[in-house]
Amino acid sequence: HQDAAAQVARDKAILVASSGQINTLDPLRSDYNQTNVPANALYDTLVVFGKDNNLVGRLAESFKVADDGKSIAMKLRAGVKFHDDTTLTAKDVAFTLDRLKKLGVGAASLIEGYESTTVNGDLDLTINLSAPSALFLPALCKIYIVNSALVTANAGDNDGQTWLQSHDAGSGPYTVKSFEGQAVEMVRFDDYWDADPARPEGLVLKRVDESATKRDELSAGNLDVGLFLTNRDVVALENDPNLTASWFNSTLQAEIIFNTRVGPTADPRVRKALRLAYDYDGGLAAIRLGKGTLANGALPHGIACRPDLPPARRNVEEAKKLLAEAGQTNLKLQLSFQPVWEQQKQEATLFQANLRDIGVEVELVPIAFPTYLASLSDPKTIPQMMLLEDFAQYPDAGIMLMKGYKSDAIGSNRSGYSNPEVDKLLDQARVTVDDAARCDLYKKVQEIIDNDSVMLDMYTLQRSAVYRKAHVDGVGPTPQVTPIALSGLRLLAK
Amino acid sequence: MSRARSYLWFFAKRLGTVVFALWSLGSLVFLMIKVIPGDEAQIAAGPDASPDQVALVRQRLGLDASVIVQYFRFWGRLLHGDLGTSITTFQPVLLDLERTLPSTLELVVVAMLINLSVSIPAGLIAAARRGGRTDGLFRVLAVILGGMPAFWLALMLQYLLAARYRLLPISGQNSYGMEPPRWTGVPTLDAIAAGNMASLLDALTYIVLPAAVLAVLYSTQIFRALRTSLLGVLESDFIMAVRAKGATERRVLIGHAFPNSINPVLTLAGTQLGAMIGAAVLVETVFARRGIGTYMFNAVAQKDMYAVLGSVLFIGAIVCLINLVVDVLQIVVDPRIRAAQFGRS
Amino acid sequence: MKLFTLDSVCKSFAAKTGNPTRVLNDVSFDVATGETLGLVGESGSGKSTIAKCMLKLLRPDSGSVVFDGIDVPNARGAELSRFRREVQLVFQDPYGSLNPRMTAGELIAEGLLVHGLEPNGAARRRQAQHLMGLVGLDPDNIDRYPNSFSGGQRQRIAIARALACRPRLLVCDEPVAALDVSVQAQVINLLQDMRAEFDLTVVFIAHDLAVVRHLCQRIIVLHRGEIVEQGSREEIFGNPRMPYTQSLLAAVPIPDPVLAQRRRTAVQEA
Amino acid sequence: MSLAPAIRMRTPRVKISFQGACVSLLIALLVFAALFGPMLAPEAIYRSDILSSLQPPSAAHWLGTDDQGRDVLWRVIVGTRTTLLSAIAIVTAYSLIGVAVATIAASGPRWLDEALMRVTDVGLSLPSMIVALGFAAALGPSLQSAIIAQSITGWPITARILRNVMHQTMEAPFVAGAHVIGVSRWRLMTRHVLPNSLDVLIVKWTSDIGGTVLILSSLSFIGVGAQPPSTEWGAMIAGARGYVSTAWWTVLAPGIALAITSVAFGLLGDMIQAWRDPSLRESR
Amino acid sequence: MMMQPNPAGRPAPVPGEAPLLSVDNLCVSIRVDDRSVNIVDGVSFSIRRGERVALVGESGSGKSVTARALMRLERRMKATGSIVCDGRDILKLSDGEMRRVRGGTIGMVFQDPMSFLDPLRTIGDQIAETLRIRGVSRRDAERKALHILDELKVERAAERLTAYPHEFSGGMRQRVVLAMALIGDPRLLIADEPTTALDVRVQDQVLALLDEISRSRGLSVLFITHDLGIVAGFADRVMVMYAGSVVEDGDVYSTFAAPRHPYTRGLLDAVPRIDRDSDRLASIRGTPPHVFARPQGCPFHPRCDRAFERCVIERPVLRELGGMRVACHRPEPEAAR
Ligand SMILES: Nc1ncnc2c1ncn2[C@@H]1O[C@H](COP(=O)(O)OP(=O)(O)OP(=O)(O)O)[C@@H](O)[C@H]1O
Ligand SMILES: Nc1ncnc2c1ncn2[C@@H]1O[C@H](COP(=O)(O)OP(=O)(O)OP(=O)(O)O)[C@@H](O)[C@H]1O
Ligand SMILES: [Mg+2]
Ligand SMILES: [Mg+2]
Repeated sequence: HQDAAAQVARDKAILVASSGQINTLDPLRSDYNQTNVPANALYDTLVVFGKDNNLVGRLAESFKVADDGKSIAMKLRAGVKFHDDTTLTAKDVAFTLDRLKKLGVGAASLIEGYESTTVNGDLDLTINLSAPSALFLPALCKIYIVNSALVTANAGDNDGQTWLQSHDAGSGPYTVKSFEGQAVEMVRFDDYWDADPARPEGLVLKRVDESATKRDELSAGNLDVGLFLTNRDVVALENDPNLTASWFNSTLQAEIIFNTRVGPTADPRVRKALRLAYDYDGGLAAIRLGKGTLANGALPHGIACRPDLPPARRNVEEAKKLLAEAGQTNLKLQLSFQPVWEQQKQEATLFQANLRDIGVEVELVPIAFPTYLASLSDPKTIPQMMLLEDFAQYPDAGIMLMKGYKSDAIGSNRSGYSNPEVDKLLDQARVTVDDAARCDLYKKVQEIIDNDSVMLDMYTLQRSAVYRKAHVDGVGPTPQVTPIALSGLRLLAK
Repeated sequence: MSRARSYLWFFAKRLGTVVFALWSLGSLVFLMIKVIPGDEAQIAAGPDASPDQVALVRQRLGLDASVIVQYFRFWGRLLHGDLGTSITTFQPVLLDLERTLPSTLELVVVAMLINLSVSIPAGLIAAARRGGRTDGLFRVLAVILGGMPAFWLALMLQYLLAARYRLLPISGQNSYGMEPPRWTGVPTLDAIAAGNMASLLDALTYIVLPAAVLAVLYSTQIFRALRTSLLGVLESDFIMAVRAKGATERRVLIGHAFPNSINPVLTLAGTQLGAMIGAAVLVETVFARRGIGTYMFNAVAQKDMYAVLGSVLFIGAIVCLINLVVDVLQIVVDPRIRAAQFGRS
Repeated sequence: MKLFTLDSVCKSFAAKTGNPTRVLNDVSFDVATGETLGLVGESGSGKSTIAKCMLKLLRPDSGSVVFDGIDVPNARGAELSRFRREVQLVFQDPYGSLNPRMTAGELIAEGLLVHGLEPNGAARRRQAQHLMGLVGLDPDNIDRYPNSFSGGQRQRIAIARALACRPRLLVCDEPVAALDVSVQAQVINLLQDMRAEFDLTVVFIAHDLAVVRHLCQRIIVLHRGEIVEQGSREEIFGNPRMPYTQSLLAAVPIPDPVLAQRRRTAVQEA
Repeated sequence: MSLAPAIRMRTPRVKISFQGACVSLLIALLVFAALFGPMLAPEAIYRSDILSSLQPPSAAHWLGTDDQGRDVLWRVIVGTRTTLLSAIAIVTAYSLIGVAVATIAASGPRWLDEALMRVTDVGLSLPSMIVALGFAAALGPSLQSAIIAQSITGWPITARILRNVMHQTMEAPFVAGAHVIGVSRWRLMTRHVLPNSLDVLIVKWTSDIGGTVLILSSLSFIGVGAQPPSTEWGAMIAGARGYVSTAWWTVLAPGIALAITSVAFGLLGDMIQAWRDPSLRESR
Repeated sequence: MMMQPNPAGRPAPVPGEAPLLSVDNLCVSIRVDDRSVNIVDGVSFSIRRGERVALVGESGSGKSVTARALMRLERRMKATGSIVCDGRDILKLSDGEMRRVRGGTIGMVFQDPMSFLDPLRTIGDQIAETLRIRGVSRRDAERKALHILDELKVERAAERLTAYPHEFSGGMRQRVVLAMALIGDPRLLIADEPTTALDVRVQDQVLALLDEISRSRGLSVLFITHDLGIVAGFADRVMVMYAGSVVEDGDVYSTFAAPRHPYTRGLLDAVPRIDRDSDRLASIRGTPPHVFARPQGCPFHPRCDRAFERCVIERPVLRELGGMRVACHRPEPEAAR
């Protein structure tokens, strides 16, 4: 009978397998995808991006940016309950933002410029900024509101980071039952303000790194949803009658970032030549199995405010000519990559072969992500070329450009790119409240960047999810959660 | 010297060795971590953090102090039983270990049980039939299995037994809904504690393949050591004396040869336990089990210094403990060692 | 003339547990030039320990060991070198006492080499062959390794090796104990011949009293690290004074059934 | 005890001949592959040809192609050099360290011996895999750092074993004999003690190569050793891991090569041991 | 057969009584390189009830192998011929029956008592084991063990039962080994150099003990040694072995007085004597041959001063000669008596 009971529970649950270590459930770390995915099921945000990449309220019933751009007035939804049955108020919002500012880690980097929150009433508040910023409001889509009373009660000596690592203080549709690093087990919160009985009673997010294992578990029926499978495995599973393999557009972009400061890649002509060497179509077809769109510009498809640039193309002759012009013969370069990512490894090898065609020898240098991050603090230590998959925290051109290309964004400006003109345009955009005008500035910046060949943008990738046809519904991403939003999952009625 | 005092002296000496070992270990790892390129503060602050934020974090983690100061702080905390706090999970490392280690220990202990329950009978049979066909077969098997890369074997068996023929689960540690209430964090133990047979069976189906794969290499080693040791002992004079009393071969083997051969096997099994904890990472990655291997691997990858230090020290302590137990066992088994350590009994 | 003097030598070994055990207790004796001194005692009585102290293989806890004016425990440099040349040792175990990875020739000539007595390799080899002939080995076997020789032959190699440097004193620690009777007789005879040939002073350690009686002019009886009795062969065997010596002698079996029977009846009557 | 050596040597020769022939053949093949494989291999195995990836075994590619379209058989053959050379380098390096430590410990004063052995204890008390993981991470994940890590972690066992053997040897009467003859300390250690203690090391050196090959590939497998696109076997298996069910040849081939190598060297070690140590032979 | 007066008061031989042990043409061989080598090469002898026979010979002559063959303890060797003990042919017994003979009909004492005791078991355990194997209860077996240690004059025997071998001195250990052999009440005791590892004084005690016990129990003893002194004091009869065969067999008095085989003669002359001075020892030249290199013809001929052509070609058989048995083509002259 225990087996039977277990089977019943299993039928009412959805098991999701994802990749990578989940360090913490503390929504503070929503900048890491491994945390953002479960946090999205446990917490709510004030605003979210809607269908057309426009911001809509979630916990916020309404919001309005002041004309000077220095404050935002907000009214909260009434009757939202936290999991411990207390009601969400403006105090909780203030607490959440203050905590982030105080700790200064993780998602705090998204809301730079936050000054304070004025609580005007239970559901009424004003957020004050130190300077006008067009970047602030969209960032709120990644700020999960925590239960101030609960976190205060469990603050410990680090503002609740220890406690929140394995507990939740949210108002989301699920609440944490257990968390062991390799798996988060969640149960449905029945008092959720947006309750839906079709949500599964149990929701498990497991870490299974190996794509093949996920593939086998899915075919065996042990998993309901599989994320981060290699494209090859997903395509293989498309034939399984019990499974559905879905592809979603995303903001994930595969790219090779050049060091624009030192070495041969400091020369734009060399960078341009390298860009002309890669076999974009071959890579997309053979490695990504066609699941993506060739890149045209620095920012991934699916983001607003992109100029209409021509997609990158391979042109060996032109590349050789450019190299000759730059006086670079017998060029030897290093390409850093993270060998843990199967497909990136293949791309690295492919690029190596492509460059041989234009007479450039490439040494492949495996690198661990922390080492890479550390190298960014000084342009001189940035790898000559780094192969990465990068994605937008949320689909806003401003934040990506600001972090990625401004000369003072040390640490996140991964090419060491420094262009006064770009800096000026971006500063201007920051204080431009008018959306259209800001958009034009962003487009201009992107054109400059593309012309400078700061990176080799390969393609914007599709993300996939494979799930059990007869069991699961509602599999899909939202702009702030990829590859899928757990909160959207539903059980299919039998 | 009195008996009690020599016992005390024995343990004091062993303890001294253990402390020295742990100290050098900790210092070594500390040094190593400091050599690793990569900035802990940057990782703690997040990939998009601004330089100011990173500096703030650096200060809060005490990473702005000189290495020497950090070193002493580290030991100071350690003496208070604090292994430090992970910079990625914000958990006390001890807590993280408490979550991950039991699972590894379960794997290792089950593997050791499989190891011994296969290798010892095989060793005894081979020695009893030395030169015979069974002996030859066992030896060939031992050679071949001993050369198998564990991770490769794990992959192949996982594919064949689990993915292809679905005889065993593919990965993980429990089926959904079968988890026993968490008490020790060891599924099998917890199931036993909860008196839940179904859950125990479930946990066993999950552990048997990983443990068996982990056991293979080590059981061939024990088999060979036991066989060699037994053959040596069986050649020795006192065995002839036992035969001259009219003892059966069974009695000779089990009653006399085996106890006299156990010493090298004990020592080997002791070192193996330590090595198995290390090798568990291979099996854990293939079977997607939680465990100290994966934890350490992550910690190293994220330059989570205290997590690495803590795990290494903890594993070191466990290994030292195992060595101590092996020492004590040898003393229990062999009256000569007993006499050498504690004088006449 | 006194060649070797031991005076009040004491030696203890640290036991793993408990107090150190005293193995030599105030042992004093001299070895006169040209004599053959026998050292007898039961197993564990300290015979080998004395030999080791004499050869600077062990350092006595107290007391002095002097060889021909050399303070043995503290000798170094040229003095030590002379000591090492002039005092040699033959061991009991013919199997363990020869380095299995050196040929007979290398073994025998090693002393000549390390003391620089014969820098020329060919000459060394000739001398080794000469010595082999002297101790009754076939010089053609010079390039064979020890494990292809029998026990008695190895003991001959060991003796040749000891004699290579023309020592003045030879310490033999039970050199025949491991050998068969027939071979034992050969080695004893060889030792006697060599003693004459090389004009050696010999300290002969044994527990076989019959061999000692046969070989030694003066005998020291040891018991538990102390000298019980010492005297000439005639004194010890003809008229032992100490009860210990008497009991020792009485226990030695005599290969003559009639005498043995007579002795047994005497004991039964007593 | 007093068996003549002549007989001892004759006894086992017949017994091992078949096994011996197999092992010799295997070792010869491996050495050949390591020496000449990279020279004979087609250049194509170093570059990716995505379009012909994962082809099953055929006349053109006897063991099929991998995910980058490279010939698996050739990669396995070329990998012999990487794997074998690394393993030999590692074992040699730590054996040398071990010999040095053991010699110093055995010939030096007591306190030094004691201190060195305590340090060795520490080295022994940590699973080498864990240390290797740390070291490899410290120096960045690469074949070189895996080699360095293993060289550094391997020596304690060698040092301990050798030191114990040397101590035993030093107890042997022939050492005292050499001492009495006036042999210098240096000659004593190098001519008398070491040669009579090294047997165990030669055996260990050989059989350790097999074990080291396994550890090295394990490290590569979990991503801290050789990195793709290196032809190291463990890295090849790691890279092919996802294709166990769809393209079995990519995983099977390097795995079998690994197993064969470690078995061959293990057996070679056994043979040398049996040859050098008569006590292990059938007739005692 | 001419008999000496029986000074020790041993039971006189009963004429016509079947010997306790009779060995006929015993060969023990071992396979080396697919070739079979005889280590023991056609040995025949018998032992009467209550008789003590000494087996002497140089190292490697095959004494121990013979002794073990009597108990079928050499597992890798093949024995042919016949060994009839107490009416049963040992070589034809099943393994189960053989186990009953071991420790039951025949007891065995070994040379090095330390290496012949299991270091991990208490003395009491090991002595009692002989009986425990035969189904005797633990209590009874231990009582019997205690009794036998008392008989062997072990002081504080009760305490000693719980001690381990390493806590005993050499002489004590040898008594324990003796007790192990005697507790099963054997008819024949095979003692393989039981005193070689002991000091003379302890040897003396152990021999006296053995003498006393064998007499009181009427035991037959096969005593292996290479010490001719012990033979003279202990045995009724002596057999001399050389290179795997018995070369001389006779009662101690006649043999010691006038050995007929040159080898025996040589042995006796080579022994230095405690009771008289000698200038130079007579020695036998050469060394005993290795088992695998035994010469053709008489195995002793390369070392023999009396050898002539026939010795090189023909191997002498053991033949009756003046009340003794000798295997020599040209025996030493009989004693003029
Ligand atoms: N290195 C040592 N450490 C501890 N005890 C020792 C050591 N060497 C000798 N002894 C002890 O000293 C005592 C005397 O030993 P020694 O070897 O001198 O005796 P011996 O008279 O030569 O005996 P044997 O006749 O057996 O050779 C013995 O009890 C022995 O156990
Ligand atoms: N298991 C064996 N394998 C090969 N040869 C053996 C074996 N056992 C004994 N021998 C050989 O058989 C010969 C006779 O051995 P045995 O032990 O009977 O001699 P022994 O007369 O008892 O000598 P010792 O006086 O040394 O005890 C020896 O040369 C020995 O090397
Ligand atoms: Mg001695
Ligand atoms: Mg014998």
